[in-house]
Amino acid sequence: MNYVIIGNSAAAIGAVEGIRQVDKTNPIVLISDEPYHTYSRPLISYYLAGKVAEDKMLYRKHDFYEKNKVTTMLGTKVVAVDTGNKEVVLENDEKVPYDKLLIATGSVPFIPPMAGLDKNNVFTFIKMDDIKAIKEVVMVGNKAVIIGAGLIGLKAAEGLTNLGVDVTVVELANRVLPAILDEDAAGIVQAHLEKQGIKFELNTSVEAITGSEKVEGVSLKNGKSYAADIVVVAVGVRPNTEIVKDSQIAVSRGIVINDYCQTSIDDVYAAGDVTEGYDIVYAQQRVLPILPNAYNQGETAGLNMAGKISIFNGGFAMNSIGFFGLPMITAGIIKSEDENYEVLVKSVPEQGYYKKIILKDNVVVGYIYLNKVDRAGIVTSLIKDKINVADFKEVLLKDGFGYIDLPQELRKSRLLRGGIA
Amino acid sequence: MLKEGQVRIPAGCAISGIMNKKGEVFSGRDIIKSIAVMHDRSNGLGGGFAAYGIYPEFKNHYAFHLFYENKKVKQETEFVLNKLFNIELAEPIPTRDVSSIGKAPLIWRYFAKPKANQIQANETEAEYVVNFVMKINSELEGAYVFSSGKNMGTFKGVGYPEDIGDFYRLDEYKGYIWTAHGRFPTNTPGWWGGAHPFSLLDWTIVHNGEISSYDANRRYLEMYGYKCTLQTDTEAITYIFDLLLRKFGLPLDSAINIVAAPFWSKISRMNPEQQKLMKSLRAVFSSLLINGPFSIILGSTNGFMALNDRLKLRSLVAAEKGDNLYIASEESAILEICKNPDKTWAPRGGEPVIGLLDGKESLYCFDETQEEEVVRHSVAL
Amino acid sequence: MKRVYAREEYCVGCKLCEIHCIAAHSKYKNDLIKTFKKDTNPPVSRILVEENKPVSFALQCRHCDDAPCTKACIVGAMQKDPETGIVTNEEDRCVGCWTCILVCPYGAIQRDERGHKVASKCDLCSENGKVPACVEHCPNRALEYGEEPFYLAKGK
Amino acid sequence: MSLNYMTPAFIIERDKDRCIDCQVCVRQCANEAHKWDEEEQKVYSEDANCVNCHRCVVMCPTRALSVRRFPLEFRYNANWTPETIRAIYLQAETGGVLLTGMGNDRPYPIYWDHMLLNASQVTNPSIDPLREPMELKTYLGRKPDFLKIKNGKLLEDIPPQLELDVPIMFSAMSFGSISLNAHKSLAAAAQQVGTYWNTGEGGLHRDLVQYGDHTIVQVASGRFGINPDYLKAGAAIEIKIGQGAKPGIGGHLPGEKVGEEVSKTRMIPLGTDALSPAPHHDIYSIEDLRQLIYSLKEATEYQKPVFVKIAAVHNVAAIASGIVRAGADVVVIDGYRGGTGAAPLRTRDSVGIPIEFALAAVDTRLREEGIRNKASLVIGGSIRNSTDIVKAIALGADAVYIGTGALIALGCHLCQKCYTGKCNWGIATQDPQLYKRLNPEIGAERAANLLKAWAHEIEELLGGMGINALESLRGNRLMLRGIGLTDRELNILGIKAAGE
Repeated sequence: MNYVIIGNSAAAIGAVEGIRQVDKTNPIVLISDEPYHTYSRPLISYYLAGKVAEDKMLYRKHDFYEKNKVTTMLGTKVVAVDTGNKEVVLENDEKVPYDKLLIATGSVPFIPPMAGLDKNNVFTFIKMDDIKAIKEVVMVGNKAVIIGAGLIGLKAAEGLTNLGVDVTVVELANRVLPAILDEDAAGIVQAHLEKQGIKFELNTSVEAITGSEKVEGVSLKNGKSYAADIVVVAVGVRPNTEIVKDSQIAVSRGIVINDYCQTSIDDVYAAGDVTEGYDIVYAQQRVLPILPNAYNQGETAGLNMAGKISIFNGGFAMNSIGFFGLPMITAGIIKSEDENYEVLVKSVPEQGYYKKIILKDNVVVGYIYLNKVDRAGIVTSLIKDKINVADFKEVLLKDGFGYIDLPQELRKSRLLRGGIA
Repeated sequence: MLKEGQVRIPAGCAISGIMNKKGEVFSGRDIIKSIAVMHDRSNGLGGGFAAYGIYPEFKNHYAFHLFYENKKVKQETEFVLNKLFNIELAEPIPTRDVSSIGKAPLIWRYFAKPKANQIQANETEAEYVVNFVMKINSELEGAYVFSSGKNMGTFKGVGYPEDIGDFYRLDEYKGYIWTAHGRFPTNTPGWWGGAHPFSLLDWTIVHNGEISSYDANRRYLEMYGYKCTLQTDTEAITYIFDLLLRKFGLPLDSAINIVAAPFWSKISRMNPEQQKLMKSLRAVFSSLLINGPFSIILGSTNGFMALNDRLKLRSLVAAEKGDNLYIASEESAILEICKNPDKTWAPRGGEPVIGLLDGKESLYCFDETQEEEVVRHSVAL
Repeated sequence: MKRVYAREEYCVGCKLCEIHCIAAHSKYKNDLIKTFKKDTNPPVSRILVEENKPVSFALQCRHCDDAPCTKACIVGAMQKDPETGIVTNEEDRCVGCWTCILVCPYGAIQRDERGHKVASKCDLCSENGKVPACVEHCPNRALEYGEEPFYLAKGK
Repeated sequence: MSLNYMTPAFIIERDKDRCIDCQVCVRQCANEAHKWDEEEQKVYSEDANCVNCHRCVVMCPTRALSVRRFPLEFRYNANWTPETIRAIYLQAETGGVLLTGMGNDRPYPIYWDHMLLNASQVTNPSIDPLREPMELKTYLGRKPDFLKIKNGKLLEDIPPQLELDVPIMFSAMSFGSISLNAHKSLAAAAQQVGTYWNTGEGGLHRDLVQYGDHTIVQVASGRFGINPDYLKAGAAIEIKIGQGAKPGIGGHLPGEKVGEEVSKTRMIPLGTDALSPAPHHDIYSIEDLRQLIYSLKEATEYQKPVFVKIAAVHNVAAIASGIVRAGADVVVIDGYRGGTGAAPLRTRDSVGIPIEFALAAVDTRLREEGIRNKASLVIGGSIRNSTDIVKAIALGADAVYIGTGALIALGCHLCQKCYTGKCNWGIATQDPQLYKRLNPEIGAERAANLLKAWAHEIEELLGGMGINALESLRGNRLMLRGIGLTDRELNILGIKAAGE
């Protein structure tokens, strides 16, 4: 048995750990186009801001590959998967055979067409090398324009602000973090960020990046223009399906997988941002580029690859993030989509406090916690387990909502279980 | 100094017993020799004997043996005796001078039968006799009935037992059962009545030990009319057997299971039927458990029974030779009179040695117990 | 694995578990008086008494078999020891992103923002190697430490 | 408003060097004697609320607390003592009867402490209970005079008996006066040790039916919770005529203690006062008692021993004799130090006689009448330790009841405030916040431990006396000697003086 894993982030590591739970001996080959020991992708903004040193970026310890008997091919790019011959094709045309293959190639930045993208000092913000490149050029007093006010964009804005850069964020939507916050919460976050000196241009997009060889500014579709030394394009990501485009592996928006994280082709598995898995909140296949999802899928794939039948029931969007000391946790559906949704809200904007819970048919389907995020996981678990909350709906928003507020039977059945609730 | 009956005196002792199962009589010489071997187990402050089959010519009469402190009380006693009994013969018990024996009380015996018209309607003859004995012993200061059975007698006094035997000329009597007792009281005024055996009707008891259940036993017995005037263990034990065997009509083995009750742990291993019986015996007669060290020989017209406390805290040895059964505190006391026994053994705690005359089924030898008679014993509310 | 099980019927709400948890994890190891009087910034309790009178119980990390926090942790600091089953957070590496708080179904992970922000959670007093401090000091056996809940085990 | 003359009875001493302001005391005091000052972030005391139950002292993790008598002194007056004066202040304030809990606390002589036990020396060996079997088994019930036995078989069963592995039972305390957890503790302990607990007059909670074989169900004047199932659920039935703490007085469980469980168990409406009349209104004389005894026997097909419990009053011996003759299988005598959940103070402290005398008098009387084994004799009313038990049995008791002692084992600190329902130890309360403080597993262990410990001590004492079965001590008054007693007292107790 010969396992091949393409990728070196959460899904790939999850797969290694999944395989090794079952199979302690057969070889694992891990191929990644990045030359680094596995590192935590979400930490790159911390790295940029100098809050975390490079050696603390590791997602697993230095001896991880050795301990898990993984042969790594780092800095090696896979260009294709030949499912007929059961081998992957490398950039240098070498071929690596596999018995079981995992594709965990993650996502790539989505870069909308605009003029001037080719100028120097236009960056993306998802990889170590992106940060290293920014670090090369950034200086205190620089001006930066960030295109996109999503998680990546704002993390970049925070990181650059911490470096003394004057940051303007351009966002096509009407609010910051449109994917995870509603207008009210976004307003609170925006105000908080503005206090740190970040400027926002909402409801617009960049028409062109200006300058000669180097970036000098951006002009917006709303007619405004900003001077800029640095532009970061952070509009979003899309599954990195490049290597399978010529294969038989079914791809929709991402690589399509089932509950076993199998692709449409035998012995080929996929996990993480590259896939399109089941979203239990939306009850449909969706691309869910979040780390817990990637790890869980990777682990599930690993277990199945090693022969232990394992199911990942699906995930849903969930994020814990913070900017300048304002933590927020959100999950699932964060805005009522029609009259079938019930919305519970508690808001104290002046304290940056916001709590919102979305219900459908008395089941929690999403929430936003701003500032007081403690014990949010209990609500996450209510979503995941589809608990009917009709009997305790009124306490969901209570300060310190906890197990005491659950009906005794539900509480006991969860607390007495040793394992996961 | 307080004497027996006014105070409880702990005592250590030697006991010995011989019986012939065929009922053949033999001289008291053997029993004297046997008890003399255990001289050091007594201290000269009490000795005595019981003998069965010694008065064949008066075998249907009660043979009352009495001590009198003076003539006045003798007169008073004889007045009562005459009122209640027809006296066939009254005489001093023959004695010989023995230098080691000090001043003796007046010692008389009476062969008598109850006056039928004096017996109450609800009273058996035995009860009549017992009531008489209790009355004399508790009410007439200075008089003491120390033997009250038929064709048997006890002989006792202050002195070493072999000297007491000599004093009473027991070598001249012949009986088929002999028991003897040598006493080692820790503190005594040396009262003749306090010596052992203790006797009531045909029952005699010789006993070695000091029972720690005494007051529990006594207070129970007193509910049934017994008066423990001597405050001795021997007296209490005699009454216990009298109560259980004669009054309540219990089989001997049940009486033994009461006074030397099997431990609960042992009972729990018995079959359900036995368990039920044992539990009932222990529950109902819990106050008659004899606790603390004892070895006793309970003599009756039909035979004798030797018994140790259930922990066997006192020595007791038994032996058999032909028709003879021997029992003694020490084996030496048996070997002295029976050189080569067929069998010698040390009975376990609570395990009786029962010797019955051929043809007898029980030690109990009084009136036959009838069902309806048994009912009468219960105390009416 | 051995876990701490709370028995709400007997929780008296005294919070001695919290107090002893704090002391057990303070630099004055189990010395209550020093912990509370000298440590100007004592640790947060890793056990939480939830109370809604008359009901109360203490709750801490369940050390899930399939612990979601270990899978969600963005830096790999949260790990379950394959031998002991104990889930611990390597505080050196923790960056305080609170993803574990997002996924912990028990709400058993606390924010400790005394120094560099870290997630603080029950470690079953694994360094002491004996009964966890909360269990040891529960005055009413409302916390049981065992392979399974006491009364389930008893029912067998 | 007018001035309240009452001053605090106790003062709480808080060692500031040790107090860590953890508020455990605040959370544990149902009387609100400890409070949290939010502004100062400090714990402080309200001394006037303190009843000196020691809950805070025992719970305080740094041992920072102590409670003392409030140091305020009245001018010395041997006649008008502080207690007397305070009682008047309180009654002048409230116009009410003075209430109290637990037993008589007055400094009357304790006769147990004036009796000494014997031991074997030389003439009779003492017995080592670690080496030899030592039997404490006791049967309670009516004993026939003799048994009919034929061919080694018992021809007639003896009347029903309770089998006790230790001669100690838990006395009647109702569900209502004490908590369900207290009942559970006692019931489980009784089962574990092989003895009995008593429901008191409050019915048998459904959770406790499983302990029926070790339960004595009580029938008292209020008849709460009684039906045929209840009578049959127990191993024996106890008719309560009176109790030592309040002879001649009925009971009163205030409505606020009658929650759902109490209401169901007592079979009375939720929240109503449960009033037990002073007498049974169907027993105005001894022949009426006989009727009740036999009604209960009929109802249980003569399978259960019937106890009759009375308070030790002046004429107790004659009353006990009447009870035996009325058909009771067990007579229970409760002495004047017996505890209670609530009693008028003046009754508690001044009515009744010491159990030692009552016991001696009753045992003697029943023996004189030749009916001592017609009924067993159980006594209660402040049995404090194993020697009290040994002395009681030597005086003539078959077994003893313990109530206060059992509660102390469960945590009672004798603050005497049972009647307030705010027992901080979870015993004398129906407040769910409070009764859960008594974990019945712990309670059962502690109560069982107490019985086991006392049983071991009794075995030691018996062994010392050269006795290896408890029955040989029963009524064995020679094992007792009096010390510091008058001839009359010795005479009543039926014992000799030390040295005699």
